[in-house]
Amino acid sequence: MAKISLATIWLDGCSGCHMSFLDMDERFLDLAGQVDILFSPLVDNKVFPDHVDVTLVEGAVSNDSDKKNIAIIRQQSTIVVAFGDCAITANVPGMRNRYPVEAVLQRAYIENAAPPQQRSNGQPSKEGISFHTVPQLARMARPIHECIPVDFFLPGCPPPPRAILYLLTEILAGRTPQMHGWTRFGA
Amino acid sequence: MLAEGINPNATALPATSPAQDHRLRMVNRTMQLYRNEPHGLIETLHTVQESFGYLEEPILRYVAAALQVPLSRVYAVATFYHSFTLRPPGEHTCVICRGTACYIGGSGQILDRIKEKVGIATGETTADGKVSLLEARCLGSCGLAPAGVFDGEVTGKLSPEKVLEKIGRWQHHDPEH
Amino acid sequence: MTLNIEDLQQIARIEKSKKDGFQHRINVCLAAGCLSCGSGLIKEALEKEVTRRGLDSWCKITGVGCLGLCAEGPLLSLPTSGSYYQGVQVSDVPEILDSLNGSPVARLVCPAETPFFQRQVRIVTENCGRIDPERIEEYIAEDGYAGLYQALTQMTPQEIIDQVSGSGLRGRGGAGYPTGLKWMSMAKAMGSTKFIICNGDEGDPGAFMDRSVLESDPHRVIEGMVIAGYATGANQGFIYVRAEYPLAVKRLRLALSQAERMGMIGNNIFNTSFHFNLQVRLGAGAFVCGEETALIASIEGRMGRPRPRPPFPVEFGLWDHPTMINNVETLANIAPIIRRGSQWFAGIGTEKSKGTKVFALAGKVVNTGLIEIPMGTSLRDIVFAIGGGIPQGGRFKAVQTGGPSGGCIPEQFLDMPVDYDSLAQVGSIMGSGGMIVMDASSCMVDVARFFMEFCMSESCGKCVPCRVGTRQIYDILGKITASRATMAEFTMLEDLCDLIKNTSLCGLGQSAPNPVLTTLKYFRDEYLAHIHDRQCLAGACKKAEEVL
Amino acid sequence: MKQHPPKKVRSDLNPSRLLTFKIDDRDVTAHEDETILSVARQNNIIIPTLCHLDGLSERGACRLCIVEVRGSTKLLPACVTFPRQDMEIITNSKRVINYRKKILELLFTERNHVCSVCVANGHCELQNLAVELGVDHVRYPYLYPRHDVDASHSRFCIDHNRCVLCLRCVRVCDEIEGAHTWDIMGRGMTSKVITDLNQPWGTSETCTGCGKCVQVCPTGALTEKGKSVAEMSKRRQFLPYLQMMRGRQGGSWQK
Repeated sequence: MAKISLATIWLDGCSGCHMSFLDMDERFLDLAGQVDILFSPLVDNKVFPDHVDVTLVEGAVSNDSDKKNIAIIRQQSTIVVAFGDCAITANVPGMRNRYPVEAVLQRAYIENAAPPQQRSNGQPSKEGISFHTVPQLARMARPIHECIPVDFFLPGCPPPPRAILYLLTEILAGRTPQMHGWTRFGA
Repeated sequence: MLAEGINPNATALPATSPAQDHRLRMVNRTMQLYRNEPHGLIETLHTVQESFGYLEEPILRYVAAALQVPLSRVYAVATFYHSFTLRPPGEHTCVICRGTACYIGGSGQILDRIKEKVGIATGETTADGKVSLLEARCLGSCGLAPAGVFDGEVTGKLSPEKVLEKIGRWQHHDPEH
Repeated sequence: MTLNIEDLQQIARIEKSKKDGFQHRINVCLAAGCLSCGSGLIKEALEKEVTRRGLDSWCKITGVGCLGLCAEGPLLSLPTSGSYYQGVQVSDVPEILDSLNGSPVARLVCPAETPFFQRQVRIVTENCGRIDPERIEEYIAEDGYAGLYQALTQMTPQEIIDQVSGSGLRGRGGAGYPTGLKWMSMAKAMGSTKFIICNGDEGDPGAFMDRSVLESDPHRVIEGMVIAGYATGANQGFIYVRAEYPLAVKRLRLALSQAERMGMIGNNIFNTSFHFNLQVRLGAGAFVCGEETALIASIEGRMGRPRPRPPFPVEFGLWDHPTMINNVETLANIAPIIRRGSQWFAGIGTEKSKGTKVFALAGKVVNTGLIEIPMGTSLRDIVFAIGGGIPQGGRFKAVQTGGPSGGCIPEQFLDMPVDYDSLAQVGSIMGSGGMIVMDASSCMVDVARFFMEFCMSESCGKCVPCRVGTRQIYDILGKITASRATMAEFTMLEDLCDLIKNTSLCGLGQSAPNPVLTTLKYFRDEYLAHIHDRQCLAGACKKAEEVL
Repeated sequence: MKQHPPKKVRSDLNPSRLLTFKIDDRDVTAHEDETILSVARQNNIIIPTLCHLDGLSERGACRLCIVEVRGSTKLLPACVTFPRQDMEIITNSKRVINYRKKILELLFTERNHVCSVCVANGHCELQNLAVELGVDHVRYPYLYPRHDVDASHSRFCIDHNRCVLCLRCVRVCDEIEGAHTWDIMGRGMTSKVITDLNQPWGTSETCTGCGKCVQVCPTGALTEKGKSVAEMSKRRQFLPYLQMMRGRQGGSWQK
């Protein structure tokens, strides 16, 4: 059987799904014989390849860089899998969606940056957040299928290793994975 | 006078002024009309709103006890129906009709202009407490679209300019209006 | 006090001779439309001027109900000469009185030989604009309560139901259920306590027929209810009216106390053993309370949330007793049917839709106002002949009937007869009778969005498809009008409409997608233009700034 | 909500009729006053439900239990529909399953259901329904409304972000506990369950603190304090018993 090319990526997520992927233990070795991982946080490749057969996308689409990337991923992958709850429901990254971006940033990077007593004047800084070097946060973190068409959904936070393995095995065998009963939201 | 047979644990109202007594009498009268039965709730709330201008929390407690309706049910009814308001209204009220004919006739633009010029959206009151803006579903004055109600008086064939002028006069103490 | 037929006739005679004693009569429209143009002041001025000139016994000023042509208010009618005045101002008063013996004031004359007046057939509104709604005597003088007398003293309940069935009258509130059948099942319902409810919760935006009838001729509705009570074995009635209609409420309450005083309601009506009590109940601003089970909940003092049917209210209604709910206009048809017989009524209208229908004509049409026409009149006649066409040379685009549960009917169906079945065939409904005309300047997607906003904020929130689905549809329509939607969202729109239509709990939810479905069907190109070409064909929608 | 029609007292004078009809092509027999849902369950035919709970009055509102009847395009909620003789009921057609999925997806979009950080994770009826109906993603856009968490009660907590407005809490409080502390304010999307005059739960004068509302809540909206993610499981087997003991079939809470 010809090897398939695989890419994995994480957008706005905690990398927990990738940890679960690694949790396949020795089964990972079997898998390695059947797939080429061309691009992943786990391998050293900085540029998304021109073409991959399967891409697992972890995380929600949360900033302008994610938006660009997800479009490239869709264009250059035959199969896109929404990998884990953040990619499917926006999950924890989506919990900020109820608040304006400015309020979220203020809270995270200014109010909580140092305990109040350690701040010079005990007041939050009035300087805003600069986006010169980091991507601009979108108004909301969104599930990836709201941005691009997605072929398969693998829910779970994280999806259990056996569900990941099942999905890849079915794809390798050219079958359509039936995820029913393998995992669930928040698993 | 409280009707007989009401809940003995009825929450006492705060000390009332003579004017408030009168308003309370109106409320009691409506409740008695329905023999203090729960089905008089909506009519009673209408009377409360007419007499007090809005549904004050102490009155809601009082009505709940008198009609023997659970507190949460009273609150549920008060918020289910759009005629009732839980916030004190401004000195003047401007109701813009959003019925179909008025919408086609441009009531949306009127609301937009009020928001732009006066700075209040539907359900809001100006900071000086002078003017409240409300929307009506349909005043039934479709023949005169777009229509509105200014302090209880229905006026038809409105334009944003007419409405803004009226509100402006309210805000600036024009004695004639 | 209990009257007999002689008393009734006596009252009518006195009233008529009083009327005939005046050389001239001027009727001033005091329905809400004209009142808001200042007709109250005009009536006052007329009365003052008449007294000042010492003409009190020569000219009679009467405040009457709706004259119909609301667009040209304030309206006066001069029954003695048969002419109408429009757009009257207080300053015109002396001139009007001066001209009573001569030729009418030309600049105020409202041409009465127009189709607007001549094409109408008035049954429900026969007294509107002709009698003072605040005086029961005037109603009696127009054969008022004669139908009730006849029903109570000469007919059995079954005979009345047979008359109503034979007339072919169908419910005027929307769905068009045969009234006779409803009365029959109510008469058969088990129970010693039964209720009749008059549904005057006219919540459709763009409809004001019921308001006009209640304001202009409240006794007719009361008479219809008492007859209904006798025919079906109910002794208690409720008239549920929107709180937004204070004038209608006031006149109804007045009419009730008059009817009570004369013994048309209460105990031993017309010396028979029949009792009937009637109360007015106020709505509080909830469209969903037009739904029967929600209306019942509201009268019981609860939130107006519908419950699943069956069981239907005729079995389990108000306080679990059999309850029959009829619309204002339906009940207003009853007395004439009893008086003149079912055959007369069945001779008007089309094969399956009998009688007349009152429409509130509004929107982009010259003669906005209240009209009553025989069933089967074509849309073209309504809009162009009676309505006078589109103002300012505009181009007709669609007519919306049935309010938020109805649909938009395009030009190609203009020659369609207006009856229950034809309207249903093109995806709309008769509804309670709102008819909004739209011209080329209205964007149909925006219109659909307007109605969806209505359904969303009027959804009671009980069942999931209506509560959340209307919001999702509204969001998509908002995106389309802002030219930001994709084809995927367009597909989702159709899918959601289908979901809500098929799975919602009550009629409001099930019909909520109708405005979207009909515009999708007849004005699909407008939707697609917003999506593909990012433009609004009607030029009505503002384009949102491109988002990242 | 009242039971319509109220259950008749069965006696020799008033025997209940037995009906035979079909559910999913199986012949079944039932009394005329049993709902389609209850007959289906007796015959091990699973119909998903959310607002229904044994021991509480029916509401017919979540629309997940809709079924098809052969010869009719109308869909009927199984929890409040009574069978007729020779009716052919289909509980698992593609059509109803698709509708159920969509309704469930709408529910997920309505509030902020973040299973991974929910105390009821693994014990949640909404989550289980997603598994049961094979919902692995939600096609409609999430609405992300802003809702509060009320932790003012000494033992319990309500997170409106997880509420599905099934109103089990309202019904149990009225029908079983008899306190009617809960009700639902507003309408449409702005509906919210409240205690007393929409005040913090901890300040409610009518709440007895019995905790039945917490036990009947299908999701993690009503929870006990001190429970961490996935620790909140509910017990509600007492309900039919209490309903029987209180001798009030259906209760008086109305819609």
